[in-house]
Amino acid sequence: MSSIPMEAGLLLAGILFVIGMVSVMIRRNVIFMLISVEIMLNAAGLAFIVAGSHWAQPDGQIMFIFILTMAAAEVSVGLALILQLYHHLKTLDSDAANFMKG
Amino acid sequence: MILLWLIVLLLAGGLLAWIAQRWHPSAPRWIALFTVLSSLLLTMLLWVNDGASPTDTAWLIRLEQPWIPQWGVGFSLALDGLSLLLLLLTFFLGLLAVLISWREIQHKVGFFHFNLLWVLAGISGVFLAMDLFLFYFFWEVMLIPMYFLIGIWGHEKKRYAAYKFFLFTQASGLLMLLAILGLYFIHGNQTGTYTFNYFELLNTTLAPVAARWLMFGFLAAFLVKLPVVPFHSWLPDAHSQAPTAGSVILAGLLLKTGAYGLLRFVLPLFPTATVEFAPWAMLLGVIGILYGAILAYSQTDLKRLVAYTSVSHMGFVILGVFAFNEWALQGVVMQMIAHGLSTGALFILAGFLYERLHTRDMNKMGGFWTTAPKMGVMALVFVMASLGLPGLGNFIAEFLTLVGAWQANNWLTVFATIGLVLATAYSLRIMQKVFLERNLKQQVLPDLTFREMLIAAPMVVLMLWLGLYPQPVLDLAQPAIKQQLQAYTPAVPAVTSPAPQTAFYPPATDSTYFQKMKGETYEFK
Amino acid sequence: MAELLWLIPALPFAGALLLVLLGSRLPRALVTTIGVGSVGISAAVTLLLGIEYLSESPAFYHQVVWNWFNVAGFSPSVAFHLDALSMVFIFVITFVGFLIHVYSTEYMAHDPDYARFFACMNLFVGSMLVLVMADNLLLLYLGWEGVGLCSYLLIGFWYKEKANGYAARKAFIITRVGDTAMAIGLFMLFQTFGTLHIQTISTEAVQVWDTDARMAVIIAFLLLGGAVGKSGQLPLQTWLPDAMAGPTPVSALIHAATMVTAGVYLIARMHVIFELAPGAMMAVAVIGAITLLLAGCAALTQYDLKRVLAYSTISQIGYMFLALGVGAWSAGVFHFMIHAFFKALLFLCAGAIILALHHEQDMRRMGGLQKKLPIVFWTFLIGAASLAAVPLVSAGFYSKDQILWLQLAGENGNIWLYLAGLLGAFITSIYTFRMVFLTFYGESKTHVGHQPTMAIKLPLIILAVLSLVGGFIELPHNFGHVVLFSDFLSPILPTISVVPDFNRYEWMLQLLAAVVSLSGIFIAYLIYLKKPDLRASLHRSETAMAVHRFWHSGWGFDKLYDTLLVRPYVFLAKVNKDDVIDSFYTFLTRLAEAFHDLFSDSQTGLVRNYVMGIVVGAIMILTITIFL
Amino acid sequence: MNSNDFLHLMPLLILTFGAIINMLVISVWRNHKIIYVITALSMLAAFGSLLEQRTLGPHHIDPLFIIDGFAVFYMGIILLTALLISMLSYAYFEQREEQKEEYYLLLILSTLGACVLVLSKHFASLFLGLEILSVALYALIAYLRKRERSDEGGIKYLILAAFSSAFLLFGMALVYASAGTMEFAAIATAIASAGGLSLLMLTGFGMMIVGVGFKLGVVPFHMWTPDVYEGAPAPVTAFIATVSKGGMLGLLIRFFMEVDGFRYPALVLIFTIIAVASMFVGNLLALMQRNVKRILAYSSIAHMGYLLVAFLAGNEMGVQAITFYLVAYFITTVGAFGIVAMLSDKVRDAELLSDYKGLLWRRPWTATIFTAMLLSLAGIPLTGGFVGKFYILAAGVNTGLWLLVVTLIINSVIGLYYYIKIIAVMFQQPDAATEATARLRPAIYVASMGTLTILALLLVGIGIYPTALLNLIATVLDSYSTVAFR
Amino acid sequence: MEATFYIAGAVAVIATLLVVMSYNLIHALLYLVVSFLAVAVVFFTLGAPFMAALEIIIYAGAIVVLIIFVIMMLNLTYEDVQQEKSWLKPSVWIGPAILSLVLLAELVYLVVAVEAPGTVSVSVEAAAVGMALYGPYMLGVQLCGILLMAGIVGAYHLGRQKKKIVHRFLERRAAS
Repeated sequence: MSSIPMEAGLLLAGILFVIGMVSVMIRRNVIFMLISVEIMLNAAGLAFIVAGSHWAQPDGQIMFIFILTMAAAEVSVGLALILQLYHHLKTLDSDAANFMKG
Repeated sequence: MILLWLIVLLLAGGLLAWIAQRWHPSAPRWIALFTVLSSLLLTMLLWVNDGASPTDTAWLIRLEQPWIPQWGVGFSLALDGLSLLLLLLTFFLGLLAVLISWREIQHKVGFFHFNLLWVLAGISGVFLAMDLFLFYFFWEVMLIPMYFLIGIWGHEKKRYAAYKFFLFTQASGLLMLLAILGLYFIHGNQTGTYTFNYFELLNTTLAPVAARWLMFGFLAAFLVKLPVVPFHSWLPDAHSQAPTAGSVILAGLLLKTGAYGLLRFVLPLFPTATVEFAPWAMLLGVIGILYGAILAYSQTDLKRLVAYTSVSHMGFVILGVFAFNEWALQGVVMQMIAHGLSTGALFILAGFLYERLHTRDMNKMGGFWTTAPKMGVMALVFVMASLGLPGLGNFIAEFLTLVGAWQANNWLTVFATIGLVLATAYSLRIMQKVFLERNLKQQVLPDLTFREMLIAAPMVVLMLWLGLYPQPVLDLAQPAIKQQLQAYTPAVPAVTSPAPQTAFYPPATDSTYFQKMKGETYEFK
Repeated sequence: MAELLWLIPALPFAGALLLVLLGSRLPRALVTTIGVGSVGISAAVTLLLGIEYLSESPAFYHQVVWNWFNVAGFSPSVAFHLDALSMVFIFVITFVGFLIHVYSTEYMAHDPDYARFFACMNLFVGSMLVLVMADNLLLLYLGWEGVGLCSYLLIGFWYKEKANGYAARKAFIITRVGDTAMAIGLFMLFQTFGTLHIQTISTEAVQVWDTDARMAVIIAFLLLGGAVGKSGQLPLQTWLPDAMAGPTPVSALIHAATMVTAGVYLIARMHVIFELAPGAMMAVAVIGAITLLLAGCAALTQYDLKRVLAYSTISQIGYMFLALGVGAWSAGVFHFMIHAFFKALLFLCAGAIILALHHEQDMRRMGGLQKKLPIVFWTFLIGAASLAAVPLVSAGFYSKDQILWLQLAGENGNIWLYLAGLLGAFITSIYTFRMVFLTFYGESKTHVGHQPTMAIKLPLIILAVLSLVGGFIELPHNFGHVVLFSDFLSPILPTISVVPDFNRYEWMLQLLAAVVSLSGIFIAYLIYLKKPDLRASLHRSETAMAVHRFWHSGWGFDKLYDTLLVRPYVFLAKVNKDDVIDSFYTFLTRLAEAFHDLFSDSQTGLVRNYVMGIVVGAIMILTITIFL
Repeated sequence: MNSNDFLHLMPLLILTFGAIINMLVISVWRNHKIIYVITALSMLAAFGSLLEQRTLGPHHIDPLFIIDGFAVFYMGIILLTALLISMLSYAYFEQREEQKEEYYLLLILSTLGACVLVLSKHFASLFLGLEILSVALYALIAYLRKRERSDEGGIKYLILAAFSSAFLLFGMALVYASAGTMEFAAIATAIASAGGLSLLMLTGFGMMIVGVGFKLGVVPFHMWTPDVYEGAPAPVTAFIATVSKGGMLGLLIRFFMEVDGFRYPALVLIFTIIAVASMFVGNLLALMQRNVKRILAYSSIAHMGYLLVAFLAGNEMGVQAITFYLVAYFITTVGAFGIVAMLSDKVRDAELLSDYKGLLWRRPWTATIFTAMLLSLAGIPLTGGFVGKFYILAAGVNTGLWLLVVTLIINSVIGLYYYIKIIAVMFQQPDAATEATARLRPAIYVASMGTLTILALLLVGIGIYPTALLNLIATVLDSYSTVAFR
Repeated sequence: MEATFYIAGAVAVIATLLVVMSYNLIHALLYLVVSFLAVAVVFFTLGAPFMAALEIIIYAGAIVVLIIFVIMMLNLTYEDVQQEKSWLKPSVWIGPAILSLVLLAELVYLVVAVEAPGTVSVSVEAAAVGMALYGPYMLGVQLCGILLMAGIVGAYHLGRQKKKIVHRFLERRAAS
């Protein structure tokens, strides 16, 4: 159909990935962190799609589906945990959860 | 098989002693006593039966059992004169250690004797193992119970001392393990058979560089154990903090494993590398002799003082080992035994004093001769042994070592000999501070009891025996030593020039080794 | 009889062993019996052997008791060798030793450690006998160190006094310095000959070495080191004066008659080596000369009776060294024997005085004892005469004269050595009679408590007689020409050849010696008895007092060694008490702990930081992939 | 899919089946004991089905799975460890009020994930296995909901694991982009045909290492370990330390061997740095630590470093060394955490050093077992840890990895310090007050003591007579492994 | 088509940046939806229309909605937005941003440095995906099921609530 260079796709994925990464690092709100991780996973999925379309194989897309599944499972457990944490700490501040260190 | 049973006996005795505490508080003592005594008797039996009949090899008994065949590890034990001597020493001192703890150790008696017996088992294993893997195995096995002995029943800084001891020996031991592995692979690549067997590995030919590094690996373990000066710092702490039995075993036996390792492994395995390294090793020995002596002189803690004397005395061992001749090596063997006895005795003495005074500080002692003359006499003998008085075992050892060392290196021997003067200084200090002078605090020191005499008197007798008639010991060790030295003996046997005989002089058993040339020193190749 | 050789040292050893084991439980009488008896029997055996030796006159007796050990051809035996030289020594040791033992029974009568004393004394006698009878140098070394040990034990006998212990340690350590040199000498001997058997070495040395061979010289010097240490010669003499801390019989036996002359014995015994090393011989003589002068001067200034005698001993051994140094072997040994008699006598007398004066040793508080202790006075006088070499009547005159004469007339003679000896003789007679005058004349200052009884008197008298007549076995050839003693020794020790030109001057020299000796006595008489003003004026002179103090301190050797060796050593030891090397390992642990703290701080417990850690890791990995 | 495939996947099927039954039973009747029995039985059955596999030989289920000797052995140890952990968990959870039943469900699921990991030969199965393991672990770590630390550990692990999974995925995508396939063997062929690693591929590998390194808990991806170890319930900690890491390691070995990563200096360098850093950082972190769980966490970092030494040795010997070491390490870790679990009370886990003061005199047998475990971790003879460490050293020496080997030795010494520190604490005089009050029910106590005793005996057994295990490893791994050795 | 890719890509990047930078959770989520939609467009341009649909349905639909539910449960207020603002100080984000830029630079370098590969972009139809999914990847799908089961069981266990959560703001107000 079209000729989009693979680098462009991978670059886009890379940029999204890095943005998500920054976000994980700078955010203290746990939900934001979770969202950022989703961005990163999405970026990885994008990379798979790019690669898959490059090789004209369905495998990339299948990996994306798996990633999707995993993201869903992860988000559900993650949110449950966040609720639990909020229950204990009355805050979403991840820095507050540092009983364990050293 | 008897060798295996010897070790098993000790291990089993240890377990039994531990369990036996449930039955009766002093049951462990009796079990331990009985176990060690029977080991001693068994070994003596070995001496009587096998020691007297010299065969063509130096080995009296050998045992080979497969253990981990995949790696070429065998459970191989062997006994030669050297091992036999050290076993005798082990069990003798072990016996004393049991006796000495009779009253000193009052809590956790069972566990104490368990550890004691397992240390002895480990040490026996070290002296018997003829498979490098097994050797390393025992080498490590003896550390743990020793660690417990120091760490549980020691004095005030016991934990620090126990850590230090364990870390030093373990670190050095691992380096040896590395060298063992290197040797294993080099030998395997050469011959195609991968084995840890000592006898097989003896046939390895090594490139000079490899030999050097492997030798350093082995030396690391042995020099730390010995200990040689820059690596000695674990010893004063461990010795002074350990309970008396622990100190006796540490000084009397554990240090000897280092010397034994040098004789058994370093010399025959790396004949070229050792010759290269010999001057440095001897230098280390001399530094040890002098440095240990100076430190010993300054100590006020009696056990610490004695510990540093060990550093000094063990300097003679490395000096002698790296002289590569029979005199020196015989001296080293004698030194191992004599030092085991004399230093053990001094520690026992310190133990007696500690039991009475609850201090090891010599500044708080003095003038005990008046109330405890027997102890004084014993102490005198021990102290004199420590300073190398002729007539006692240490003299023979030191003299032979020095005679041998002289053939190898004159100047270093001169400095080593100066060590004798320093030895006098620190040894007499013990007498002076503890037994002489005025008893300022008016402490009444009970004299030795019967049990204590039973411990001390045999040591005196043995020391005198070693000093006046050491021939049995020397004979026993001789074939073994010859064997260790094989690689160093010049290929062509020295020309036998009969010593000039005069009518009445005793037959010249004296050396035929020497080329008697005017003003020319004999150089050892 | 030769089979009984081993008994001579064995008996005292057995005595010592018995006393150590049972000492405290035995009654005093039994202790006395064992202690004195063992030496007595030993002396008797010696006597029998001596008679047999004289009648049979073999080269030597030899007995192997057992083979000590054998290592690769190095096989010293516990074996005894008895020849004329040893004979002289064991005779002196057993007999003088016996007398002193007898004397001690009274001297030490009230000491609580009576048994210990005799145990040590017996041990000493045994060791000393081993020393002189050993057929190899290693056994000799055993005896050598054994006597050192006994010396240590006996100097520090009254151990409660800190100073005594200090003196004992000093003696042991300083002599050990010499022993170390000797030990190295033994290594070299062994290296060369493959044996330490004395006779073998003696016969082979001449074959192996030329005169002045480097090895021979070095060995000779090293042996000399041992001799110097044991015999209290320069520079290792400082222990001997302090050794007077021991009981007086000990001083008499060990630090006058026997042990300190072990050096003389060693040099005489190894004379073959020394003859091959003229340099070392010269050194022996020079050391002897200097020592005899220095010690003489020091003796002049001492107040402690025993210290005077101690310095005098050093000085007299200096004479023996002088003799040995010029090759006058038998003269040296002769002087040893005579010296043993009179010095033991003097010490025993001093002991009697000290005992009488309640352990007062300061001569300034003595005086006027001539009347109160007549026997002691007369015997002391005889001893003093012998020491001062009063011509004709005293044995000391003959022995010392022989030495002086051979300094000039001997083939290695040297006028400077002679003059030193002569000056020494002069000083000797001054301090000897200073002692006599201060102690026995003048007014009495201290109450006399204890009158000597038979056990003290008898040894004194016997020794006095010997000090008088002992000299007659060896008389100068212009004066009776008796050469019994040198003849006796001649198979063992080479006789010295005399430059014939000197023979006609011999009587002049003897006269000179006599005059010097007598003038010394006269001067002492003037200063210490006749003209107290003279003494007082000396005391007022600043220079004289400075010299006095300097001499009194034994030429400052103690101080010198103290600042040069002892203090630095002790300082070094104290500074390094906690072992600098240990601090390196402590540093390692500190380092590990510091790293632990560092890493531990990185574990903040904050997820953000952990994420950052992962990112850093990722960057690291990508960087590596880029650059590699 | 044919019946043969099913036969080979039997362990996984059994586990799935067990999980489903558990779920059904829970919905009908919540009973701790029954659930426990079902779990243990299903694990046992799964393990039993493995024994059958021995005779079957390597089997490919394209494209996702491979069942060969290597996989079987690793599955075997994973299953056995999981079984042991479930046995210890029973005692642990019995005294806690939390709903216990889901725990076993999750345990089975994550075990299943670990099994999938070691079976996989494709990125998809790798990823799925990893995620099953992880997702179940999130819940397991935070299982004790009343405990703040448990939650904290869970959320930390979740965010970090997802984060690192993203890296892994991105890396896989890059590799895929470069190679055009996600099968390990095909990737190897692609590399071979391309005549080397393209930069893109290398980048992909690099990013995958982040994900793998995180699971293994090696420096610098190690920071989660102490917190999660501390926060998680003791049996779960044991699970993380053993099953989770073991599964990942098995996968790493397979993948690396397949693509022969040792040929690429960049990868070797990366792993070398990671290994050295892990050993030092792990041990130094543990050095003065006073919390036993954290000590064990830090020590696990170091142990992963040790394992990487053998991994880098890379040949057959290296793999066998890793395998042996893993077995010893599994036994030791399970034993150690088992003891922690056993000494824990309702309120908190026994994790402070002071909890162990005088243990040798209070509970001699427990303390002896713990001592054996610690000595094994330290690599002292008479224990399996020694033989394992010896093997690793041998592998390292054989390949000539001197830097790594020397680092290992230095670190063994550092490590020794904190292990014997714990031992030293155990033989101090106990305070009178520290006597444990609440005791387990006798039956449970005996059961867990029995488990621990068996573990200790096993440990000493392979320490003294390792021949049998060595043989087993050699035959299982060699006879029908498809893992290609250099 | 190419232009669509680049425009959609730019939108995705910008929207994602806004997600990162916004203080309000809900706003951020909305931007996230935008980002997901943009990525879906990218998928479409890359010839994966089925995936584009899934992206919208699951990511933008399910997951984001799930998060919004939770946010609603937590009852966040203006105060939280302020707090979020205070947390996002430059001192907080500069370090990570630099790190990320380094990483990005490296990634860009590594990706671009690749020797130019073919730039074909063939549409892989849903059917092909389905065939693969239920062919070779069948077991993978099963594993997905197990994965979801783990997720559900975990979420169920952790999410069970016995007590009503009271927001600390309300708590404080009640206290005063």
